[in-house]
Amino acid sequence: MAELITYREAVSRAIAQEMRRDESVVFLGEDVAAAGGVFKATKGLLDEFGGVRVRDTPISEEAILGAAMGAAMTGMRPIAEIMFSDFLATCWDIVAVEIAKTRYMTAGQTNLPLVIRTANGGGLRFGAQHSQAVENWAMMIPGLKVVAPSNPADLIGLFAAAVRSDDPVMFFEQKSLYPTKGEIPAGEIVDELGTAKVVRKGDDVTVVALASMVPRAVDAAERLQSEHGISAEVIDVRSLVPLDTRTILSSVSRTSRLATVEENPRLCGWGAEVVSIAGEECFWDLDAPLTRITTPHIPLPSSDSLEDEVLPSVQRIVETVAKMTG
Amino acid sequence: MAELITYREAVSRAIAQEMRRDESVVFLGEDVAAAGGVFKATKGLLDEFGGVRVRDTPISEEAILGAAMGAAMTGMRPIAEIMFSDFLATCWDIVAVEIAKTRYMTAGQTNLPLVIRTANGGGLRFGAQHSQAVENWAMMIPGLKVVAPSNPADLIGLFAAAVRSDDPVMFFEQKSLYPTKGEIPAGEIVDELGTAKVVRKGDDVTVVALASMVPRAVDAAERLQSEHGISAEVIDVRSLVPLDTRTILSSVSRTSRLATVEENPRLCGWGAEVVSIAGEECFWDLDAPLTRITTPHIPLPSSDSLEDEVLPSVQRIVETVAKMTG
Amino acid sequence: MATTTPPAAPAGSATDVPSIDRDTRLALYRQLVRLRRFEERAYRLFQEGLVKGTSHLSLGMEAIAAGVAEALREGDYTFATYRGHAHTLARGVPMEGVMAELLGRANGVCGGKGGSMHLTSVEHGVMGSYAIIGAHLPIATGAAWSSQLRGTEQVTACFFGDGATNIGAFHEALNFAAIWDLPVVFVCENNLWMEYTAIADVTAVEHPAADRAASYGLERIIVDGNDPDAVHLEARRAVDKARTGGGPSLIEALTYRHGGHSRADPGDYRPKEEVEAWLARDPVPMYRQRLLDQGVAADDLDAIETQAQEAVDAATQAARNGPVPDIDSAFTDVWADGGSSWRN
Amino acid sequence: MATTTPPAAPAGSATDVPSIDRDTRLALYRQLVRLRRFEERAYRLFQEGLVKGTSHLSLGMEAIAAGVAEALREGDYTFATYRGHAHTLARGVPMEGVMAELLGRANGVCGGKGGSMHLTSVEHGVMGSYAIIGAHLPIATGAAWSSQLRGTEQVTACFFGDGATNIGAFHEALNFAAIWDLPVVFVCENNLWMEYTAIADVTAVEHPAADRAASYGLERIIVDGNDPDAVHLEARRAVDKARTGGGPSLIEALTYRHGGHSRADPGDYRPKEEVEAWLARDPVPMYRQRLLDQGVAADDLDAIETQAQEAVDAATQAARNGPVPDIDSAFTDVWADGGSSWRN
Ligand SMILES: Cc1ncc(C[n+]2csc(CCOP(=O)(O)OP(=O)(O)O)c2C)c(N)n1
Ligand SMILES: Cc1ncc(C[n+]2csc(CCOP(=O)(O)OP(=O)(O)O)c2C)c(N)n1
Ligand SMILES: [Mg+2]
Ligand SMILES: [Mg+2]
Repeated sequence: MAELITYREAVSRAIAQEMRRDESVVFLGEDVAAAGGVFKATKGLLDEFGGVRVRDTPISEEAILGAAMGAAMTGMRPIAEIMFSDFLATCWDIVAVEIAKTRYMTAGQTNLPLVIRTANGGGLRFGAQHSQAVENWAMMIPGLKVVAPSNPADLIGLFAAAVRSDDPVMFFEQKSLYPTKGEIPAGEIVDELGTAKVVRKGDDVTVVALASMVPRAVDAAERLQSEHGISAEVIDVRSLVPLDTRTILSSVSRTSRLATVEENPRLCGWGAEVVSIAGEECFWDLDAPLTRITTPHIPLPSSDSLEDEVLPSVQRIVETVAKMTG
Repeated sequence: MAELITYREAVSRAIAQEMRRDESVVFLGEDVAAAGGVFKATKGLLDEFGGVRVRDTPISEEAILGAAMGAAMTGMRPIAEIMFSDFLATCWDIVAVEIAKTRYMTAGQTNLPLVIRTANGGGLRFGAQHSQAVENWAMMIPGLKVVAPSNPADLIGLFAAAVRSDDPVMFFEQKSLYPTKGEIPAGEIVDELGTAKVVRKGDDVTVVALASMVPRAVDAAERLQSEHGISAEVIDVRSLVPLDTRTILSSVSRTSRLATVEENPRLCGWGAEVVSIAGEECFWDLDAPLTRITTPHIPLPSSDSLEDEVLPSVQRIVETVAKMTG
Repeated sequence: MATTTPPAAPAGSATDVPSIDRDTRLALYRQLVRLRRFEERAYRLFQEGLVKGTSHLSLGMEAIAAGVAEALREGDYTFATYRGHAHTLARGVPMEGVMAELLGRANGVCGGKGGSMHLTSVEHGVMGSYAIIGAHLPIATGAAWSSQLRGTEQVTACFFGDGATNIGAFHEALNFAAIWDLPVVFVCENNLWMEYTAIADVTAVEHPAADRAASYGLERIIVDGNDPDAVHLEARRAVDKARTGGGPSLIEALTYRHGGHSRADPGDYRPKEEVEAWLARDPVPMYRQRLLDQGVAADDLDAIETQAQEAVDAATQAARNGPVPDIDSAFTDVWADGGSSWRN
Repeated sequence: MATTTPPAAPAGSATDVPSIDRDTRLALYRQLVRLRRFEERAYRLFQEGLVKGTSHLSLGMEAIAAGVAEALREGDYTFATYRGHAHTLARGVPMEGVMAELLGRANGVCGGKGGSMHLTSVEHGVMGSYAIIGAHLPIATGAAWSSQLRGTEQVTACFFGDGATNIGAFHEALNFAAIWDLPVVFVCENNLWMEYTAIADVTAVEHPAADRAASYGLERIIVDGNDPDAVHLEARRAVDKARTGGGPSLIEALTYRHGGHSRADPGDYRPKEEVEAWLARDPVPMYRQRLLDQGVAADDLDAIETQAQEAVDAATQAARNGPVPDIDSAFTDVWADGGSSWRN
């Protein structure tokens, strides 16, 4: 019954699943309706749900998210698209200072059931202003939930959980994953926020990855096994907030070694957070330096040869993990 | 010859010192000129330097920083004030996506000698939207230098270094420190970016702190000594980017224990970065779990009783460090 | 420099408007006086050190909150700024909850977590006070969109200062509301000053809101913000239009703050003659006189004043006696589950 | 929906303007043709997979870059968007460096680190191409402020699309430039479409830039963006005004892109008649005809075309042969010291 679809197709499936179920779910963003999105990830939604519930906006990111916030506070469950995650910077006040804080500041009077979905990350040679991995921007703001799926099934399930949550969820779709395929089960798919997944079992080292780095970590794990005899456990974090520390820490305690793999530039990435938690809570179990594999702390270059060099590669993961485990 | 001045007074001294020296230094911001700033930290500058070089702006944070960036690219050395660091969210695109990346994207064609100064942090009962400590927002963006002084002398010296740097510098003034006093030497004060300072020597544990947390860490160290017999070395980071890892790591290697104290909310703060570096590079020297003392991961409450509870206090530092060192 | 004297007779000024009935006028006066007394008390409590952080008063500007609120009905939404005591109270939020919030007490409308700048009472349609200039205009737009989607007849009113007209969010929200015909009334309280800088010094047009209405296909509306009747009539027109599907309006109300921007600021950067001219147009005595001229008995007005004073006294008492928030409350309400946990 | 046909005779249209001399006209034509040939080639290289990321062409819109650049002088500044090939070349930046940058080669103007969306050549006053809508308007304002501070007579020109008029940065920059009388010329290239959405569908006024000029105390200027003479004359007027202390201008130039928004987009969301009507007003043949009508010899024009083609061929060759950037260059130029180290 399982079906093979792309990550890109999963997006419109996910939105449609929730819009069918709940009349209060609406969707807005730039070029999302008539054009079906610049990544063609929202095709068909306008046709199925009509122009009232699926709506093209002006290039006004603050107004888009303001509209989503105001609607969420008053009974709707909006999904807002910010086309590239880089553009979150143009409406960061609405995200970080308004949406994230309003429930708290009002002592729980306001509900904020909204999802901000956005195409995140590099690898498409779009240069420094259209390639950032910014999930750490969101993770550092109290009041935001943060999700980043690595495959179509997780995308649909976590998206459903995000829409059904009464909290604001930042939903990062890794744009380099749009063409990738994965199986999805038949019927409604609903997953749970705050749950990591062990995607490959192993004993010698725990490798924690997110989104585009998950397939690379899995590939690296295969090579570590075959080339170095190292058994790596790979965990797909999936949800940065809430964070499934239980799954991560119990693995680290068992393997005694932790490496994180992230697209974030080096400083203050989510890897630093995960490493810090392990360095405090699993300290006595650790047998090797805590290791982060990241994009270096530079803006992303546009040229393909340079971009490929700086994003964490399978090769770099293999070498780094082999060294720390050796 | 030393003189005792407030952190607040140090701001206008610092700006004046650099404006006297260099004609290309100009200063703009909201209410900075005629009113001398909402924190009265820029009093007297309009009188001394006139309305062309010291200028009040509309409430247009993007325009303020855009103006600073464009001017910096074309031969000036602007200082721009963003009144509260929270408001950086309203112009985050200009900071993180334009200013930070342009030198790199243009392969070094553009110079960006500008300073963004801003009042950062909590403790004044201003509530969630006027109290954030956001130095980690800046630290995570490649291309920004990030400075946060803890006392008047450092403020002047680091500010001078920031103005003289050809790179963009985010200069965080901790607003709770404005009324605090410190000695400054006579004459011109020029310090160096990227240098941490050991402000108290110790052997048992390294406590790394920034800005408002430095005096608290020092007080805590005194109490740790007298009440627990623990000898804590306190390091004032001063500059997050560049980061003086040499000073920090050599201390940690010697004491074998690291605690960071930060006002940032918990996730992905600069403490996580420092802890991660130590967890990788000093791993074999460590004798205790890596420990972060932070504001919990919540927006800041307005009420004084609540705010005092959540910001890291001397008491909390003492208890936490005593426990990890015990 | 800023206009130094108040406009002699701003457009929309209404010295005698038969379409406002006596009950409404009395309601307006009651509101004006309540807001005035409340703000005076808030200032005193700030001076006593009981209001800890900051506080921005609407002293002198009460006619706008009163006039607009009187044009709204239950279920309508309002969005205010950090200068939002008046707008919150005018929607019927009990004084105790507001006063206690200023004092950071557990019986405050936000349990002490919001403070003076973030007054909110969702049950009264007061959808929040926002301390980032301009940010709430898009949010108010969203609330209006929601009413349109849900097919209710709710109207949203959004208050902001003259200074907010120069920030990007203003522009985005106005265009957005206009193209989707949203039921929202944007009310610019032009008190001629931002914090310590005159709006005229940093704005390319004379009327920072009204002179920009055309950019959004909207009518240019300027009203005497010290005249409750004038404000009320314009607000009623705009609210009716919004309620019947006519889309948004942008009203610029000219007014002046009696005191400084916030806290203990004496406001002495403003030209003396300007201050005096506007003080002479204080909406409270002006409106009292108008009611007297129209034959309302002085006793009736006195009674209103006494009531207001008593209400403020009672609220002050309740706020002073309010409990300090429980420490645990710092860790509630980050999430919908009531807690603040970000991990398992 | 969007205007489906081009305006018959937009304000500012100039079919025969004696104040433009023959040399200028030839220069304009030379520029037009260079830009056209370059963009055609860029498209082909994209299709061949040599331009890797994305690419936004000015095919059909070349008259604006040409007309404005011709009004500028050495030392003036320009700021462009991701759709900036034409604006970069029009300032005299050698084709090789631009083409090589599109191909991500080391001989590109940004050493392959910028790419199609970030063309920059400071030595030619091309202060960058910016890929975040609206962001460069405040930055251009800053460059103009700098010229004012330094007392030079430099003028800044800032190009942007119709879609940029609805983002906050537009509003902030325009007001800022106006109140400080800055020497900046804002040029809105209104090609009726954003990416796949018509500007008319999301904008409260018909002319997204011009109808908002009054909000900043500026003149309403609309020009036929497919007429190099008309653009050039308006630009000259605005540049002269800026250079002599008259402050900023906002020009809306009506135009149309021949192809899609970016990459391989065929642009087929646009009404067929609209596309056809605009294709019939292609600035290159139109201008060629005008020059012929004015007595320029066909041979002279043919020579210009041949030259342009040769230049593009040579640039293509140089770009194709350009070295792939050295890996180390990924780690240079984060900081002024040339490196990327954030620690000791
Ligand atoms: C984005 C942003 N910038 C600056 C401030 C600081 N600030 C608070 S109130 C104020 C003046 C606002 O003036 P105006 O809009 O006229 O409102 P008023 O206070 O006069 O009611 C400023 C600059 C802010 N809160 N938010
Ligand atoms: C802040 C921001 N939002 C969205 C985008 C995505 N985007 C790139 S080009 C474009 C359309 C721009 O249209 P217009 O301004 O008319 O310029 P044109 O492409 O037609 O020249 C959009 C929405 C962006 N780059 N930046
Ligand atoms: Mg004001
Ligand atoms: Mg366009």
